[in-house]
Amino acid sequence: MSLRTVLDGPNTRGTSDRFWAAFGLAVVALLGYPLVASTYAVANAALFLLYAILGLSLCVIWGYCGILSFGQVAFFGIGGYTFGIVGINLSTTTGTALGLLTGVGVATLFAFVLGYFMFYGGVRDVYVTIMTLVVALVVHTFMGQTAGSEWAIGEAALGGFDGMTNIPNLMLGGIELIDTAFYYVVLLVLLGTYLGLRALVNSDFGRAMVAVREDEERTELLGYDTKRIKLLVFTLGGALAGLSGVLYASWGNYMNPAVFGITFAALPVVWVSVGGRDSLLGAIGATYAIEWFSQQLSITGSEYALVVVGGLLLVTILWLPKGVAPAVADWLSEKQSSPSIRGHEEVAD
Amino acid sequence: MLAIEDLHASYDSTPVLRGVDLSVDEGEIVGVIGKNGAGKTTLMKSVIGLLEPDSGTIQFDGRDVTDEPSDARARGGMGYIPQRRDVFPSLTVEENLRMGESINEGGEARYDAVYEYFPILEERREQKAGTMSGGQQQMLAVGRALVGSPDLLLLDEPSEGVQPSIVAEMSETIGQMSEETETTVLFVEQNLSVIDALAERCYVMEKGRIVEELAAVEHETVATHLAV
Amino acid sequence: MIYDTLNLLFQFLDSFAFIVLATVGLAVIFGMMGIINLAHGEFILVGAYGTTLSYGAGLPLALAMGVGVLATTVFGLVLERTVMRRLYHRPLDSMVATWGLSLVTVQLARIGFGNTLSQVGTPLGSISYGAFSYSAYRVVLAGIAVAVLVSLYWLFMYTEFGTQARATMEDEPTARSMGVDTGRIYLGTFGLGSALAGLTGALYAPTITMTPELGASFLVEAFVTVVVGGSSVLVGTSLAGGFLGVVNATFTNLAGTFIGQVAMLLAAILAIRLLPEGITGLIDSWRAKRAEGGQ
Amino acid sequence: MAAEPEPLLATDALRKEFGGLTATDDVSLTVSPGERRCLIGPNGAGKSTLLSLITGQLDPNAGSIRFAGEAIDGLSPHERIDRGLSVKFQVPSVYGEFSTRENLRLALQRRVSGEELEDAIVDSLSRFDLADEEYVEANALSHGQKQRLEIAMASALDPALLLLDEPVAGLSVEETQRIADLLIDLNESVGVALLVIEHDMKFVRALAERVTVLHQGSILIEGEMENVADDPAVRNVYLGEEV
Amino acid sequence: MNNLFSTGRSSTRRAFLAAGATGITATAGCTGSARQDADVVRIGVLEDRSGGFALNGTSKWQTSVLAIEELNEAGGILGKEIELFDPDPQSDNQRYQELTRRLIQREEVDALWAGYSSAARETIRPLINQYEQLYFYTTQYEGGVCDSTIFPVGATARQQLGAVVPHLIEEYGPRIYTIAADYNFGQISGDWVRILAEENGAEVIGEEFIPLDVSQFGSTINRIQEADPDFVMSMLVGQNHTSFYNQRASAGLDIPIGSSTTMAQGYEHRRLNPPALADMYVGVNYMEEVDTEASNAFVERFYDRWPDAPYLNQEAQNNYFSIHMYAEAAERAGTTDQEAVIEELEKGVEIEAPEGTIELDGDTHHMNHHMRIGHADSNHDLSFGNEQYIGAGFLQEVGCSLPDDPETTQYLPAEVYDL
Repeated sequence: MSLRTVLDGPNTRGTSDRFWAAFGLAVVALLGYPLVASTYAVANAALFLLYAILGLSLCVIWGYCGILSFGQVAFFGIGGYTFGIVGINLSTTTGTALGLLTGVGVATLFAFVLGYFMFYGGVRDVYVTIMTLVVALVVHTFMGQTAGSEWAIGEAALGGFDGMTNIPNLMLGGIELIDTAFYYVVLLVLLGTYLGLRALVNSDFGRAMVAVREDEERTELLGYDTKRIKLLVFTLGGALAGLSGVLYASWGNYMNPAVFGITFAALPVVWVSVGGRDSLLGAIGATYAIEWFSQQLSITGSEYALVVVGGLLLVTILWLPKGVAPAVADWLSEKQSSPSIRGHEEVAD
Repeated sequence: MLAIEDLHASYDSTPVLRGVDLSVDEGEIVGVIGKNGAGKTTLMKSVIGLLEPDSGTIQFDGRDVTDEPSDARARGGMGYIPQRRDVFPSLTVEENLRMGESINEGGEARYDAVYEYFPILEERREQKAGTMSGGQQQMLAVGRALVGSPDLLLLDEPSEGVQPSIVAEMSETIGQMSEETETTVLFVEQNLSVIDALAERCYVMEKGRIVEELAAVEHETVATHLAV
Repeated sequence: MIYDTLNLLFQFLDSFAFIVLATVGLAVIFGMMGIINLAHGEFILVGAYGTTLSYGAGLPLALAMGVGVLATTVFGLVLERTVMRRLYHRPLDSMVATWGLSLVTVQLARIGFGNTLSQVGTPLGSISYGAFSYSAYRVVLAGIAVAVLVSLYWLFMYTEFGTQARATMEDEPTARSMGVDTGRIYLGTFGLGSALAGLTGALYAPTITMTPELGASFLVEAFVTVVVGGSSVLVGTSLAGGFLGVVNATFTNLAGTFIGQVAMLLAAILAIRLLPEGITGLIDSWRAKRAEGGQ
Repeated sequence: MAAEPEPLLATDALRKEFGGLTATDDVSLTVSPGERRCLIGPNGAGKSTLLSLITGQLDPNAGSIRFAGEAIDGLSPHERIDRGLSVKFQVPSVYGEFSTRENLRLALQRRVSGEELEDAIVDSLSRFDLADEEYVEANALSHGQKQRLEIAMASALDPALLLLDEPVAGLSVEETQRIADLLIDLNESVGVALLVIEHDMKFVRALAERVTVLHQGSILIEGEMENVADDPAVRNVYLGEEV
Repeated sequence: MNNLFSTGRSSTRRAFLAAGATGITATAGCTGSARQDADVVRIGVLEDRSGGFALNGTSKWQTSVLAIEELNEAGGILGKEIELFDPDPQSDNQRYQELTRRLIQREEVDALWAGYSSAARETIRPLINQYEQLYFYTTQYEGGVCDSTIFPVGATARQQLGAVVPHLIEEYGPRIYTIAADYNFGQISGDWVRILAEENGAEVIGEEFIPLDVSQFGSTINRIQEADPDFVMSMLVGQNHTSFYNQRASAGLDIPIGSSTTMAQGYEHRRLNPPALADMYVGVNYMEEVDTEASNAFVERFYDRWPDAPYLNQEAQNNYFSIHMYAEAAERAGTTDQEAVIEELEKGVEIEAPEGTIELDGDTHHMNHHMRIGHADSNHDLSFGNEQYIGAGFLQEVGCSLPDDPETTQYLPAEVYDL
């Protein structure tokens, strides 16, 4: 019960016993998936799950703190590249573990610096959005021209437009994480991230975060240092995106500047807005569903694949502006015909 | 000229008007008084059409305008002077006035008359409206509505934040103008002197309803309603 | 020496024209109606394709450009009626929606017209000076960029539409209560923004490669300029265009294309940091100070 | 003068201009610890601007502010709140999508946590008579309930000075009385100083120990209610008529 | 149907049939998979049909389909029908990774053709090496890849530039200005220009690397004019860079240009308005305009199958001959087991391609190509000349010998030459 008091609260939708039962079932299903699926399907699922961490990183800063970063991929890419640099140079178990730490660390630091620069410099609202996008594009331009041999750090060549190759797999306790092992690690990291973020958004700090989203000025007048809150949340988002990037680099053993490009930069925004920006589970679900769906479309080889993806996006924003998960939650609570007074269940439990 | 029947309106599902009935005859100057929060501004917004009523009807000049958008109502002859000197701050005085031309489509633009009522506006024609004092902005807001020679002038708390001397001057000007051009005026106010100077007839509003109609201004009654 | 200066001048004109023309359409739409149009590049695409296709069908170039502009205007007006009007003053939602629109447009252009169109040649020949020469057409483009800014200034400052549009931008409900059909103003402004994007596409059609992705090459400059420029469409765009053009031309001239590009982006980031309200904000506060001093 | 205790709040010649408008014109105002002060004046007299200058939401063009013995110029709003200021806005600005409980919690968690926080919430709910609305979304509260909730939130910070902008605007006579009683109780039980902007003269009479009249951005007169109300200049600007 | 190959394939195929079938079940591929459908040969083709590289990728996909249809019509490989897996990677490198995994792990393809850009190749190279997948990369590229399961069958920079640079030095003079795309391909190509210049007593007097997203070339043109070279070597890449040629013409820059990247891939001579490419020389192993019997017959078959196709590019030819070359090797190996096929390929295969009869160099996995210099005049009319048969020299020099020494490396000219 005490765990539930930490995880449940007014800032997350699913708080009933039934929700947790369904959640548990879903986790069991995901844990059991490698037993029934092919190696390929498992590796593929691992990719979607690691993308979901990137989705969560945006969800927490946009959905819960009201900051739309269009540049989450910058932290993702920096995390991945840093992991690559360290991993290639020290291709050992401790080396890749160190790569994981530095990858996340550098991404976090970068987010912190950028966040400080913006929030303490009075950059606000949509200008934050465009600024983060521009930063991603600057990194994109920069990384695109690192083809020359002078752009190598130790053994690791940045590789310019062609990207960085031969990034080692993450290793844990001497075991190289590929396929199923990698899937389980990603799944556990995602699960941990999700539960951790749930606990965070329902904590005192999380309430303040949501208050900043709702009304920044009002919140400051309750004595909260809103700039600091925004900076911390933005930095956390950067750390999660960096973590996702490290996993990505380990998944494909490869990074290239396309991860900083506008096409990829748009993806987290798409996942989160389709899923529902203030729904963590929505973000995970939407990431998985959208990536799976667009991959299926590209497998068909149909020339209409991108038309369908773009069209869906347009339709979702126009008709479900709050996203799919909130719409589903509203629909479910309407069906239960109980007035949806959020937070009530917290005590009823 | 204006007849409102059983008007209900709300902001974000909080009911503000709870069944307002009132009527204004042609050429009349009618005041609606009430405390802050009584729903006066909401009433004005509903009349001009910036707020869609939940139910009830608004008849203007014999037509039902309940479903008309506000720009159509304005072109049909309603001149609206919003609360708090809502001029366009980065437009010049002249450009602000020009915005009033669309009111009462087909009517002649009366710059001369407006400049005559408010000479300061002619003096400051090129100045940006946002840089003028509160009183001057209020004159501009009134002038802007008058340019298009409206049939019905809607004034939302014209005295708010304006010096008493200017309030008096403006009340006088509006009264004079109404007489000269037979313009009907509906205004909401809580300043006693404006009510005194202008209103031929008064409605008292409380909590979204008209609670009393006063044939002439009964000073003491009005004062109690304003609860000063 | 004189030739070097001329080189720098031409490069500045080139950058300035490109930045201004890439931006105006976006700036009008963003500044006036709060829509961040990530499909801006695709509006340019429509203009460029309209021009190239009608030139290919035998129209003279000037007329073909007219067709390009017209096609984009119609494209914009249709979108305004169907999609955009639901997104006014929802900049973040508009960003996601227009991204979807961009994907759809690019791919439909590919399905409809293939991976490329055969190209219109650049007209007007070149200007020679010393060992150097510069495309005359590109100098003309700079002239057109200035002309576009001047006509927009005239349109917004001295016409009824302009006054109404500015009033609507400032305070939509009050403008509406003054009898302005703000729905039509929005439609008109969006049409204008689309037409300008179409014009950019038409003008650059003879100089860039005709592929469905061509819009992307305008997008970065356009967004950076809008942000650096700040809220005032005209003043912001011209000054930011000038500022970024100088940075770009100087660094490109000194150190090559890559440094020029990076310098421009870094300058933009610094500008946003130092002037959160954009150049317009700087101008406003300067004006306010001067007004105070004058009193 | 020397005998008087150091004021809790002292503004010195605060001036704020917007374009050509001078909203506050060299306002020097002092509030003593534990005092109940009302700030009255017609709409547009600069009362709300003055409040925003005190909270730090606006920067003055000139002048300075001292609070609890320190200069607080240049501090951001949250730093001023930390020093013992608290504010309730003119328009109720509770968090509409949060429940009453969550709104209160957000304010109370600044001070207390754990069990104590639970108790404080319950306490606050009953003190401001909002217990039945505990789980109601703030958007669905009545105007009076919102006003009470916001006063509850502002006082939850345990401030030395509570700034209230029109706390009874749009409330019924009974509700107004209730708020007055609440505020007096608060003032007497914990000694919080009150600076209240209000139009409702009945309320002002019931609450204020001293009254400051602001007009055209400057202080017209300051004193006890009875004296102020009889002042001809006040009657002139406030009621807009010669007496 | 034109008999493309010199060996009497159809007569020998049946003889291999029985042995081949058992061979497959015994070795069951490098992936150690349980599911190997013995009745079909599974070929994966990842070529861009949407996104930025669709212009180049589409005809690669088309000739792949054509080659497979031809093979199937003639009875398949080892008597088994070829099944094609051809999702669209949409010019998106992330998609390349996902789809390559799918084709290797789930579809268990016997051979894979994938990617236009070097970046796409590099994206999937770790997977190819990890799963030891037989992979053909057909684009002309910077060269140097020495991986045991990869066959880069396009012409290398060394081959293309080796054809065109010496010719231009002879024709116009020794002062060269290089402009190239700012990434591996461009920089390595730039290195090759310098190496070739030195070998031929010429000199590179200026060099500029241009980011791929640049489409405005005013300053570049000024710099070239300032340096006043005898000719320009252009290794510009992609649609943004294509704008250079129009801008060059309108600025009146009439210095001849040599290239390894124009015309043969993106058919700029058809798309751009003359005289954008006036006096452009490009080193190619194939263009559809090459006027030989084999080429003309190939072009005819191609447009019969794809009447709406805008162009048949150099890389498409490479896809076409390499699929036939694979079939040939599998026939000879008597199995589609990848190790066996690679072993067979490494013995060296000679094949009659549309560009002419060419050989695979077993040591380096590269092709010896017929290199020609295509020249566009001011009307963009093409002529070809100076045909040479150039081998994969560089990798032999650095000692890439995959059958003896399996490795996964990309050698750079800087490691060998003093630059």
